[in-house]
Amino acid sequence: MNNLALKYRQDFPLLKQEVYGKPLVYLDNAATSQKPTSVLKAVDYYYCNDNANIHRGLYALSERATQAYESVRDKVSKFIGATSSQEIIFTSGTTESINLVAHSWGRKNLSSNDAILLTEMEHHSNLVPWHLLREQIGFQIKFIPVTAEGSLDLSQLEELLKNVKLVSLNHMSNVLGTINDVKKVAELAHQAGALVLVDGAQSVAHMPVDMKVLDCDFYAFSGHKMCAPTGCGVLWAKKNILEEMGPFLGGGEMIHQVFLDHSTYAEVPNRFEAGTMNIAQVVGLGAAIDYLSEIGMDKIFAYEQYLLELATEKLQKIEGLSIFGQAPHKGAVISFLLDQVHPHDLATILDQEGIAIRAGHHCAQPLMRKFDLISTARASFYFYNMPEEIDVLVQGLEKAKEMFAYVR
Amino acid sequence: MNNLALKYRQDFPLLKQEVYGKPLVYLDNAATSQKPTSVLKAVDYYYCNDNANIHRGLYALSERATQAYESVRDKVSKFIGATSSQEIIFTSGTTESINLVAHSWGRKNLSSNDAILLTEMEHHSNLVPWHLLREQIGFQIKFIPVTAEGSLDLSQLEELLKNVKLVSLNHMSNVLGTINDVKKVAELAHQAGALVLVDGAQSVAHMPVDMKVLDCDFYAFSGHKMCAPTGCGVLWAKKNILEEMGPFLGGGEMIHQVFLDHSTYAEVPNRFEAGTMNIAQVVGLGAAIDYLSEIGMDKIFAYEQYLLELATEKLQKIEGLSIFGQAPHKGAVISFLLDQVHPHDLATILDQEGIAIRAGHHCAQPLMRKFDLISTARASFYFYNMPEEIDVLVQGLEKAKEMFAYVR
Amino acid sequence: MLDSLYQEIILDHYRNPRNFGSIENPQVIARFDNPSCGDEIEVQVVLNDAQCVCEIKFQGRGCAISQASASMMTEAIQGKHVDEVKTLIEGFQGFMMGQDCLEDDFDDLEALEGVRKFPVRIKCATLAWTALSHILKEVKAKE
Amino acid sequence: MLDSLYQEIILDHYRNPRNFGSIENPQVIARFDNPSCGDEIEVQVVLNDAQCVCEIKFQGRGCAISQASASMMTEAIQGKHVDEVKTLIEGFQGFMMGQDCLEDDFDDLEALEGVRKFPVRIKCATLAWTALSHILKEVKAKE
Ligand SMILES: Cc1ncc(COP(=O)(O)O)c(C=O)c1O
Ligand SMILES: Cc1ncc(COP(=O)(O)O)c(C=O)c1O
Repeated sequence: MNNLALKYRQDFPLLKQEVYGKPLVYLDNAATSQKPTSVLKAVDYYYCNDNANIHRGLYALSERATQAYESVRDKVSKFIGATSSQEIIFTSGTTESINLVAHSWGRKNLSSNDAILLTEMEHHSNLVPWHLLREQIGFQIKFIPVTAEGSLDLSQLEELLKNVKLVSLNHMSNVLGTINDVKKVAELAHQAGALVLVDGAQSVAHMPVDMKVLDCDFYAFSGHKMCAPTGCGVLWAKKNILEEMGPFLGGGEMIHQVFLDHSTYAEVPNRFEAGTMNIAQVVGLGAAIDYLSEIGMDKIFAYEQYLLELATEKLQKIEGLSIFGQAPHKGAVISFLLDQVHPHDLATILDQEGIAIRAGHHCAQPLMRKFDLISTARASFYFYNMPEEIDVLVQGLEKAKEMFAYVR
Repeated sequence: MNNLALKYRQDFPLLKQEVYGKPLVYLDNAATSQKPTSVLKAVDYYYCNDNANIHRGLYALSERATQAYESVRDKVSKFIGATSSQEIIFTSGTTESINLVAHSWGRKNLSSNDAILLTEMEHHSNLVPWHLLREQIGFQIKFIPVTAEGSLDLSQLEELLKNVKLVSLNHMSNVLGTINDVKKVAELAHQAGALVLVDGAQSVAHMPVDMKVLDCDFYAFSGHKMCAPTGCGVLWAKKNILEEMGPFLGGGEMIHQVFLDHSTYAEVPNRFEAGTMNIAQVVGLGAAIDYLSEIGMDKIFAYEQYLLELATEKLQKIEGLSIFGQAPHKGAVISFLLDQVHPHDLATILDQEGIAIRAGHHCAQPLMRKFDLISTARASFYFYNMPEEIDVLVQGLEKAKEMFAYVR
Repeated sequence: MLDSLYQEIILDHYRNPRNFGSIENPQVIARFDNPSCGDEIEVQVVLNDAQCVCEIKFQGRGCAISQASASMMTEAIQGKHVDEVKTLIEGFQGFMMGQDCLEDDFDDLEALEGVRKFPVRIKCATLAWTALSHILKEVKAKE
Repeated sequence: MLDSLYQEIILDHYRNPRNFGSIENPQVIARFDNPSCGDEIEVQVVLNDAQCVCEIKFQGRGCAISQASASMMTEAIQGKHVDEVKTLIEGFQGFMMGQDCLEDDFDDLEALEGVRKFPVRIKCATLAWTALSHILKEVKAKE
């Protein structure tokens, strides 16, 4: 196995620090990723050289800023295999991307007789926007069930798809690690006349994705989980669908003409980008895509699969530890429970060892409730994690076990 | 006059560049501001030391990130004289802030029998969100007229306020430079039972503002116009009003509990901050506030008034030049027309001299239309602009006049 | 630092929580959860005619800190008049915020001092106390 | 660089636009605006039975580049068959994008070569041409 961390870890200044005198072991990558120097430099370069408001400026700076921003549309388009860069809409993140679809597509296309289909493993970002919209227009929300091992139960999918206008599901679960068969869901959904929105928050950062292969209709993801700055994200959608959608936020740049009492709107994609955009963050996203592409998403996926296997094997050996999420096709996210040690206590104890893991409901309360859990501990990996860090984690877990040894 | 540029200009790396071999003269500050080193460093420091997802992390990094983010809420609160930091909601910018009010307050409180009152000088960001909302729930939109000199005509305000539930107006016009008497409008509006939203995109960066003095109900502004990164902004609102408002975007962090088929929502301000926020940009906003506060907003305002006077005087001496916007109380924004030279041609010619001005409708088409204009040229100043740059502008304008001398 | 957080006495309360469960005929019940982690606690109380706590129980799921703090709390307020309870709640909340004025009544609770060095865990320690303060409010409202 | 943009011939067309105004009985009209600046242009055309342009006028407001380009365009297509017009439009658009294949018909239009060095101004130069291409589409649709 090609140890990517050996080569690339040094690009991440934050990872060099110590916490409580111990080297930082950052295992909360499903929450957010760290940033390589090249991304920080690209943002800095932008601010120190090209910063200006875009699109309407008739001077050199503004031209350069516009060029810097728009060129990232092309980069994103190529990175995810879109048909055209006009299918790329910049947003503040996955959450805004999904809300955009709910407002602009949902409000127009859903009515009280329709249903949408989600899954039991969705992140709150793919639940709450639909709850909010339903309060206003009242449609049915159905759910693809999750099996005991943590996969989607697609056996009843055709039945479930009745009356459904939209299926919205995550590509990879941030709790279970499960990688869902989005292509198959899209096929069946399309046969039933439904569109498909994929929450790619956890996937784009960790594996190659290709819109032409997946053949979904909307795809949402965040920059901050894929080495890019906070405050940026993407909504991809098929152009013909975007063209039929009304605006989301109103403001500058998304208009064609504004009168006192009404407005007409710009073409796609500008129609969906209101006001001064997150220009520098988009520039950073471009640099992140360059960085990841140079490593190769296939290599990243393969290396993380290796880390996942290794970690799973080692964790499973710890007595009293149970892994939540055992789907056959998984990304490098491991949720687990340690007998008698509450996940919060565990996180605090590990923190003292320099190890950053997450403990909680991971913004997926319905999934937790289904399995009668309130919280789990979660270790999630990125390509800059070293196999040795898994050993540090194991030692930390053993220590926690010891501390709580005689409990109850 | 205390020449602030002498002392502070050096803090802005971008301003040191040349354009077409001439020193850059950046006069498009109403579009966006440049960034001082301290802001860039704060963002960099955050990414290299504290970067993590906030609020839910039980480890050192996440605690530091949360602390870095939340401490800016206090800074903003003090900077604008809010009563409590819980009245500060972070957004992606003025545009999103206004859209938030339209969605969360407007949808709940406006119906087809109500009216809202805007002004003829609003930016598209304070027009289009209301157009979009009205398409859905149908209320009346009325306008405070603009006088020939470019002030608000408040003589009929009491009459206009009939039936009005919300007055929404900018504090300072990005076209005319007019600083509106928001305090007076708020007084009369409150007497008539209406709330007041102030678009502070142009004001917060250039003058001291105090929510307790203005006594409006909502105040919206952008980071990028006040030395902070792109992709961040603020909505301030009185706490009792926020508490009555439903959520805007749905997602992680803004919830209390999520069930498969419904959700309950977090307290203010978290209820309005969905998903992973623009953490690093908010940190940068904090550094920008520190930077501006150290200079002193009163000093910035005074120095810019000096620049405004000087520029107005010198521009008015140019034959064939007319200034659009002659209100007695103005910020340092000058829109103008030069006989026989179209603003676009002017901008291109000035660009060749290293001078960045804006030409166009400035996202205020209704205002332009009222005065039978399609576009104007606009020079807008910030505290880092030098008096000498006004002379360079004047020379550039003379050159443009010469080039177009014999036209028509 | 960890040792000061997970003192033996805290782990003991976590292992063997006192007054855990529910009262057959509770007079006042308050449920409270920590939205950032989902942990929840329910406190049940019976007061006598003199407005003194004559029975108190708690149940719920949570970390060692929240469970131990709840357990210690039930012991600390047993038999106390509601006014004393109010003082104790305020005292505890102040204690968590860094004040060192400790009353005699604190007993085991002093062991929670270590939590103060873990700001994100303070919410865990105060969870049961917040529920208790809701109970007091309800009692006051009924008066 | 500026001199190549604002050549005397361009300023001349801007000063004295040819075929400016409106036709009494226009056959086809197309209006087009540049949303990024608000400039707008209207082109009116009358074709004869042989599908040749026998009258063309334009009006609107805009910068020197858009007005001069429109003025030159009206001269260049005068009398031309719609198929030739189509070729000319494509030729001009290609020219703006950097192609150097110039047809003889370009005449004054060549003076717009300087615009190519100012990418943000290319939209100004092509404004009238886009309106004209809408006219062709309408003519085709009517056939
Ligand atoms: C008066 C006014 N309102 C609103 C805005 C919109 O601000 P933003 O584009 O940062 O959302 C601007 C700036 O362009 C403005 O000048
Ligand atoms: C599966 C999934 N969906 C959506 C989100 C929301 O992404 P963001 O917070 O960047 O908007 C996340 C990340 O937290 C996630 O893991």
